[in-house]
Amino acid sequence: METKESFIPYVGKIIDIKQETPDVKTFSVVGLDGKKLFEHIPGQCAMLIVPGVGESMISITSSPTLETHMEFSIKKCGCVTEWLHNAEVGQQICLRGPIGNGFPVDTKLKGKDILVIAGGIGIAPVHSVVNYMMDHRSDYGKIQVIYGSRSMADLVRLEEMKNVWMKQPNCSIDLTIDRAEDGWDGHVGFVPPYVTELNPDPSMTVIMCGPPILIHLSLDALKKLGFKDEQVFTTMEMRMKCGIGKCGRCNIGDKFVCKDGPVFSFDQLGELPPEY
Amino acid sequence: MQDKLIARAKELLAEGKVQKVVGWKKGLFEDDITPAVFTTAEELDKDFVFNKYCKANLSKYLVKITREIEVAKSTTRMNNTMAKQRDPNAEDKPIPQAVVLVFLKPSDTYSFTQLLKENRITRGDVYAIGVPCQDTLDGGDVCENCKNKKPVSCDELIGIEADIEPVESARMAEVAKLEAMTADERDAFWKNEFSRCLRCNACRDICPACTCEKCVFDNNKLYTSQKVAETNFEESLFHIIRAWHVAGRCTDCGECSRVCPQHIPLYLLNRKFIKDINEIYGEYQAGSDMETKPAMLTFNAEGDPETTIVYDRSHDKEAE
Amino acid sequence: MLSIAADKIDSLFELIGSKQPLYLPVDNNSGKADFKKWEKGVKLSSALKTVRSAKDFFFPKTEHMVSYKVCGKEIEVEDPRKDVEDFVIFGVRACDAKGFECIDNVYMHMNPQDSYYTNRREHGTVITLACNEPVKECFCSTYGIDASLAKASGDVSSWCADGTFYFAANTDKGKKFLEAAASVLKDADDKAVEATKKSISEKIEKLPFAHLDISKLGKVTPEQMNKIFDKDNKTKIWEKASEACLGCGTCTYVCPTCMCFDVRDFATGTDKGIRQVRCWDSCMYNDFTQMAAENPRHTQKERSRQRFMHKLVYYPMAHEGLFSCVGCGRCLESCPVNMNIVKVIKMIQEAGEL
Amino acid sequence: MIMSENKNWTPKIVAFCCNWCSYAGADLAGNNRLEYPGNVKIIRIPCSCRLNPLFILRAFQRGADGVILCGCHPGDCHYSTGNYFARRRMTLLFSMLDFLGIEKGRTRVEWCSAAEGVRFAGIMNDFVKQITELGECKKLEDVRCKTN
Repeated sequence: METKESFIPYVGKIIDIKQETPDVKTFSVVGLDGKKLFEHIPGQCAMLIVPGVGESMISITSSPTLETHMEFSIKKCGCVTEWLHNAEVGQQICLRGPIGNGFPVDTKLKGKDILVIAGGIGIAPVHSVVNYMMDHRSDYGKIQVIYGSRSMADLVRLEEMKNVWMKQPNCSIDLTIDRAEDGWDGHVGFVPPYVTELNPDPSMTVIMCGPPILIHLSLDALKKLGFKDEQVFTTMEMRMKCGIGKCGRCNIGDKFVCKDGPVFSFDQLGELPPEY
Repeated sequence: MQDKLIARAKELLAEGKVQKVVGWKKGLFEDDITPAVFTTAEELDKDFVFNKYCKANLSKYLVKITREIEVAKSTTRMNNTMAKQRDPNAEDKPIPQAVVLVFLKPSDTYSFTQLLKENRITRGDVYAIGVPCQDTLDGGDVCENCKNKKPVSCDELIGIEADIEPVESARMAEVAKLEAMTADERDAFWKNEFSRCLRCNACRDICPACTCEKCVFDNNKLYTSQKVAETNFEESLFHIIRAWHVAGRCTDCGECSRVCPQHIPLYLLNRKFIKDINEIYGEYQAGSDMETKPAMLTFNAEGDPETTIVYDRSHDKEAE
Repeated sequence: MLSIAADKIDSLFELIGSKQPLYLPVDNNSGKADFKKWEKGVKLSSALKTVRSAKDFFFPKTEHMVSYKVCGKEIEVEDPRKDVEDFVIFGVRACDAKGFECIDNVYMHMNPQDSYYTNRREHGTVITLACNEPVKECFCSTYGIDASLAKASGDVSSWCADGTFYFAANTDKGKKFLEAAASVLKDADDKAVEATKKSISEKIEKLPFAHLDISKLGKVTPEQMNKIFDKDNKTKIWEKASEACLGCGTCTYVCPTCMCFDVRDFATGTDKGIRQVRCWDSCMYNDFTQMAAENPRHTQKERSRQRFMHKLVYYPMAHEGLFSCVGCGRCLESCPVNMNIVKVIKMIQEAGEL
Repeated sequence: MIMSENKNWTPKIVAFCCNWCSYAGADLAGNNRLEYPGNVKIIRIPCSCRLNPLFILRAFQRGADGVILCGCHPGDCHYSTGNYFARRRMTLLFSMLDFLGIEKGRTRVEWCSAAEGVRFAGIMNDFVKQITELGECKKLEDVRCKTN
């Protein structure tokens, strides 16, 4: 029964900041002793606390297999994220975590062919799981990533995708941007029609993350292709305060997004009240 | 009286003069009455009630309701314009007209007028009927110290005379009593009262003068946004600022103290401001007409006294 | 069973209150009662209910969680938790005692535990008092809660009958309390208590909402849940229930089972640094679910729906049919517009979707 | 007269000064090497009517013992009427603070022009003396913001 009280945070230090896109930065964080703060499962989150500014639930972008530090890819959109974007290397921040359930990498995903669909900053949580699978390549079948963004500049971690992911065996990356642009020779258009166009094999297990509209339309597209609800996993977002299922903010039905989620399969979501 | 009101409301509905009726709805007991919107004669027959427990001031609900009506109108206008741009021969969709009937007790009519004055309610969307209160409401501080004013800004009156003789009111007696105390006594009095405050915001949310889109106490970027007061400073802060923000616009309807689950005499704060305004800047009743400006929105360059008047007036014996 | 004459009850309070904090309902100057710490001269209130529930003692309005000291780029974290001293709450009603159970389920029995709450809970001795005069707003019997305390409730059950207070211990903590108070208590038989229990049960049977039918609400199927949820606005339950709602937090703040909180930082501007505080929050407030980008619950309709659905449907789903409402009737008394859970239950029944 | 229990206590004063008159007046006082106590902290505001009552309460919360507002003389406002509004507002606010039992004299409004450096120093000296006599502000303090 007794687990560590989760309200007292760790102190971490930002050791590296990378500008990914105009409004996304990746922060590398370690503990004050220079080691990684805690172990996590892909898809889990951490509560980043900036004393006096606020706190924010951010998914851990790096894979658990990255042993030196943790990474967070963060888009500037609220007061905490804005503060972080103005921070410098060496800044200390507080973290609580790991929070949530994470992707079922050792159970439902193991041995399967994986289709990853992501849009915009939605790549952050799935990045972790893709990297994890890359590092345990033999445990998983084919990996296909479909990733779309507004423009070329907004594709987060393009370099890593091109240079690392694409070179792995049995992997494919399909990129798309919303509007045509000079210097872009890839696909142009939104993600959901692109999914239909690519026509993935309905035996694959799907991991999806992105803005709500992308999730809704992609789900429709997938269903038309013969995918079933329980094959599709997504991560949800809700305002959270405690992260341990107490404060009641992220409550949907009898579930708490922070404790029972953020990763849900669509058949689980189907059992929840149709709130969103 | 209840039957008369129902009959008149049904009549207006049937004539098509109004589409909605804002009134009071029967509860589980005689005394737990909820404000409600009625749209049909059946609903009125079933649930409409008017008795001495109909204390709720309905004027604030009009802000939301008339806004919905206006939004529907402007949306249609916009759609019509856009349709014209696509096809010059397109036929205009009719602008949806809707009028809401509201029952207001004399005291509520002042809140109503004040809201009209501040352009929070569109007058054309409302049909206001003044209803009596003296015999129907029983007690509470508001009634004992009634301003006993005649209803204002109504389209129609039922069971109520337009000219009511104003009676001498003792409503400032309690304020004066507090003023006569020493500063330390007043401090202790208010600390005790405020210490019970839950910060449930009921006083703010029911107040017809509190119609800000975003309250300063909800602004998460300010230090004022505390959900629950942690120290007695934060308790006083909320009440001082809230009273100050409605000063000059408060009609003394008494809703704030009526709904306070902890029975904090919040009306005293508002009355203190009213008393000061009356004494320093001349008699002023918020919501009594559409023309005069609230005390805080105007000034008298020559006639206004300096702030030291506060200390000259104070009855504080201690300092002498 | 032990007893003390009602006119001697102050000597019991003095005995206990001089050793450890003792809280009891005391009349305040607004004609209502609130829990207050005992000190000499403080008298037990005869009021049935305090305005605020007794949850404050375990889940206070505000609670200091963590302190931060920020110095340049460096942050120091301080844990402000101290040992809680033992304390006693006297005069808790059966409904409030049941409310603790609802909060326990989430804060103590759900992983991970909330140490702030658990700590207080372990150090508090709860003495329940039977409700001699239940009022028309009470509907605890709907949830099978027994205001006559025939079923053990709290650490010590107590009754006031014929000018005498009677006590019976239910737990070890309760026994310890009665031992500590032994010098002023004397042995008694339970005749008067039995008579009181009976008269209370009779009174409760006559209350208007003694037996609201909620049997079906406790175990709804997903289809039924979706019907009550009323996404397509067919039955209009939630539209009607939220029509008059002001969006204030009165109902949540007086509720013995509401346990949502917010976490806020307060910069003291001194060497004490930044205090992270958790404070009560209400799902009826418009910024409850406000995120940087959007708010999933836009109108009061969704917010009211969340509150009542959580109490009557979601919570029972997660906790074996236990409702997160104890029928104390506080929201019936306090709501500025008199919209309350009993009306909602009736609306759900009238909609005939169950 | 109430003397503070804390021997090391010195009054903390916050002075809100209008940009156009009083702030310049303070400047002049400084240029002329006129002495006024160092525990007066000046905050420049665009006009005396910019003073939100929240500022005053915030100052007390954060440990101020007295708050003074300085603006242009009536009729001389840079924005022509700002100080008339400020005068009404402050009158009512001070009255309310008095009603809540805050000692009178903790708050003050003074009109002081850019040319009145001597007067500015005089006002400040007088106000500090007055607050020293009143002692520490206990009634509007926030215990969380106290250092000891």
